[in-house]
Amino acid sequence: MSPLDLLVAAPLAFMVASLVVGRGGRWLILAASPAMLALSAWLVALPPDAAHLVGDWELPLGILLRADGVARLLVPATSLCFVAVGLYAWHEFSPKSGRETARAHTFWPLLYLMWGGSNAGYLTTDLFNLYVTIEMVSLAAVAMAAMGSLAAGLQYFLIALVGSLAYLLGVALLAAHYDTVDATLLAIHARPDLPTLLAITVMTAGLLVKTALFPLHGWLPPAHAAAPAPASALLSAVVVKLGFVIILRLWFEAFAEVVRPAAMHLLGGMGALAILYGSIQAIRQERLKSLVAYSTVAQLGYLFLAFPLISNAPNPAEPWAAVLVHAVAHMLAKAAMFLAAGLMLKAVAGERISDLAGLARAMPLSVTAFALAAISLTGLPPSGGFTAKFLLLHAAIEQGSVVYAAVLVIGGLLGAVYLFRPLSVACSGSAAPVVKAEAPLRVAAPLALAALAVALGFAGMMLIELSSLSAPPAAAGPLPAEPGR
Amino acid sequence: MTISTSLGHLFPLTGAALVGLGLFGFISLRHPLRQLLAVNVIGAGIFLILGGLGRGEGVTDPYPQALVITGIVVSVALTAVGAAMITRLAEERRAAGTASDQPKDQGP
Amino acid sequence: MTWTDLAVRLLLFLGLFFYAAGTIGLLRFPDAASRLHALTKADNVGLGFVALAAALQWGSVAVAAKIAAVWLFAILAAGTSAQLMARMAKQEDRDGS
Amino acid sequence: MTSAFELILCLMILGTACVALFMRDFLAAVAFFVVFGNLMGLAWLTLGAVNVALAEIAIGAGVTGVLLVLSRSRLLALGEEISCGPAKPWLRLGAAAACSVFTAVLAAAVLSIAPDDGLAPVIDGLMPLIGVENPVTGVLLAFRAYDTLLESFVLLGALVAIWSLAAPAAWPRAPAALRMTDPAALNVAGSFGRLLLPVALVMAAYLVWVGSDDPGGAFQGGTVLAGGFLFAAMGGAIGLPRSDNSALRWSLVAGPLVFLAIGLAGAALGRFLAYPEGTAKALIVTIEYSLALSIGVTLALLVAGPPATTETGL
Repeated sequence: MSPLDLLVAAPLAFMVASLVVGRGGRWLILAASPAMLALSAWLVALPPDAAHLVGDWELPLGILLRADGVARLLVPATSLCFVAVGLYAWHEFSPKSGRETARAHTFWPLLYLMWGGSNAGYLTTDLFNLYVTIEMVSLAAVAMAAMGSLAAGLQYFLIALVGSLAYLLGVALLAAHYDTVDATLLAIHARPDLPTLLAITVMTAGLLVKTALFPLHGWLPPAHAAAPAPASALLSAVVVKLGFVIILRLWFEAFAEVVRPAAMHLLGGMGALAILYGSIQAIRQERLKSLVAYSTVAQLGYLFLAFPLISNAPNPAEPWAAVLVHAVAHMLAKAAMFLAAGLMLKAVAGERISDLAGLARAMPLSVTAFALAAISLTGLPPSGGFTAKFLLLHAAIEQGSVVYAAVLVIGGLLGAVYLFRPLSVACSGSAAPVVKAEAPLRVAAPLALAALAVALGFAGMMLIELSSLSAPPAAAGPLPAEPGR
Repeated sequence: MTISTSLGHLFPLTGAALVGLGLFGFISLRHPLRQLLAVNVIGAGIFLILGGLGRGEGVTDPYPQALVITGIVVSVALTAVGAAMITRLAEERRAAGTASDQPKDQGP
Repeated sequence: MTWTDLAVRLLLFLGLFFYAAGTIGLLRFPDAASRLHALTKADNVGLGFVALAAALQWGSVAVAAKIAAVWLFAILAAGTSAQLMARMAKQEDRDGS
Repeated sequence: MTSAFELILCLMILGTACVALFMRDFLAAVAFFVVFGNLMGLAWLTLGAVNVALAEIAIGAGVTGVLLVLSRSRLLALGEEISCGPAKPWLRLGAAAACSVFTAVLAAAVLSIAPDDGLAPVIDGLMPLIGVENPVTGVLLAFRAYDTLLESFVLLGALVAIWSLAAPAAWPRAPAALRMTDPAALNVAGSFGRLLLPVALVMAAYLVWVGSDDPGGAFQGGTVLAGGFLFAAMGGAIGLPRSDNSALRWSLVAGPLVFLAIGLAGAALGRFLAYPEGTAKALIVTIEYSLALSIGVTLALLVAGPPATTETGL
């Protein structure tokens, strides 16, 4: 037994169980949460080179599972998000006054499908296997988005479909060209010829659509803003990360020798534009959930801004750690923010930011959760977001990339502007609106996630150590990268 | 390029043309059900590229064959979800239309 | 060329002839009922000849039995769908007039 | 001779695809799509990929075609036109130009890859270890069984996703009935459906059984089963089950569950999804039968759609 298998098998088993149990399906989260957190901890504690072939079938035919730094950081973070969302959703997706709804019933198997799919995606090195995991995650994501707005869900579905086909086309070209689709083997064999370059291009384009990098972000704000709060949290925190991680695998592992610096700057430039555009759009939003959704567009930009910084760095381990810490911090903070926003909007029965007036007095814990998440998202110390953005800024200044450094600073300022607004409204006014008390579990879930996002800053060293398990080799010299101490 | 090598590429080239054709259909067609059909044409093209390039002396490599079968099953599952979403959306629009006679728009 | 080969070719030719006739009927006949008539009847005979040719070519009783089963089901399916389509066409005529 | 046939086949594939995409009448378009799928199946036969040909014709052409026709008639019943709706001319022109360039690049990339069966020798070398003869089954259920396991959950997840779309009042009822409304038509379809269902059962079992050594397998067998279910439902020979029916739930999860359990048993003995020596064939056949059952039921319900309040048929 190994957590590499169980982290995928367990959620799928819970999916089956929730379908068979029927009405009581929501109770399973109480068993799934500790089990998955324990498995995630086991994964982190595995020896550094832990990897094995499924069924012991050798490459190039078989499928390799591996616990690299990316997986060791993102799998536990994903599990934390799912646990918090699951506990939060426990009340929301339950039979209402004795009657069960389709939504309350199907949310649980979809949650487990998404959980198993994203874990499978982080752990495998096989590009075709990744295609299947992408579809597992997308399928659940589309269904969850459609719970809010069917129109936005359909738009998301069609775009995600073309994105996965573009990815599949790339996989087909690679499979025909190299007779393998394993990233570790492609890293050895890949040549910069037309089929390979075309494959990288279409795969990256397809994944960028799914990750909603500006200017391919159009589908994200409507879908993420309209969905029920737990679904929004999963969509914004977990789903978009899988596409990003696969791009990371393609560009820095499988095709590290093939990708040109100009392409890195193209992605970096798109990331920079995403930060500016997403932030400005977020400032202009009147509705709270749209603001948070546009903040996702902006925050995803940081992940791609890091690409040229990693490839140019004399010591890539530092920006590499930064991008992974940012992914983890954003995951926790964004999930917390959507959950807290869901509670706040439900309490005031509105959706506009102006509806929140005086809420800080009525629901101090939820507003605190929102504020803590905002601290991490804007990158204020001592949060995880701060660690990530500081490392990125450091790398940008070290390399003399004035533009990227400027975007990082401006993005932080704009982030402060758009996140300060709902908080200042919530703290304004003298009269506290009367709101119904929420179940403690629902209040605790976002608070815990947001607190974790902030506390990540204290665990910076540990995260950087973990990320170095899969850092790309230094561009400048043949020496393997050392974690930035 | 001799005639024989270009004929060896006949099926994958047809697949490439199908991908282009389907992509054009997806962009230029407005109705989602037609777009869904276009997506299926793109998928068939990709599978033909993959399978056609796995053609050896006499037999076709079982490895791409297995990938294609997996792909076909995934694509029918997605097509079914898409078709269900399209019909449900039409039902909702109809229900909203009888109530307010306005198409439902939930964008921000 | 052996006698079997000759027979197979003859049967294939006959099958194709009936298929062609069915297709021409489908294109040329004026209304739904006669089109269906051309399509199902001629094509089923055509398929029968092609199936016979295939069975002869293979020369095994087991394969011939399978081919016969295929032919039988093709006829059943064609008959059923023709019935359903004819009813639909009739319905539409009634609705139209 | 052979190449002339292949050339004509490819031209017909492209032609039918064009018609299917751009024909004004959507029903005719779907008819051409089904023809397109069958021609694709012929192409796979020409390539010697009988397994894929079966899957393409049954799933790619058959199930997808039924899905599209059914969606069309449901949309028409709701008064929605499935317009050909050409977008603005400049968009069309731009799209045509962009797609032509993309196709040219893709074609160039395809031409620079030499067709070969690179992994066939590797697979041939491994086949004796698992005791089945069909190499495609070997790849699907042994060497890359992990893909297939996850894929079976994609299929299950698709059905759950469709269920999640059900209107609040409809849960957990059965999907909108597929039975024909015209009594005479129902009679015709019913007698065929009653005949076909048992045949489909036998046929599915046969396809799965031969699948270990000859072309066939769980997906092909499952699709035949789904076809039998669907036709019987259209003819009113069987009704569609409610979504909370526990027998239905068990038959939906049977395949994925057995697959997962065997995989985990392998993990307990050594490696996830590894088959202990000598048991491979028995385990593969067990997985295939349970998968075929689940695939058949799942595909039929995927076509039927989400639970509905209305009882109207076709």
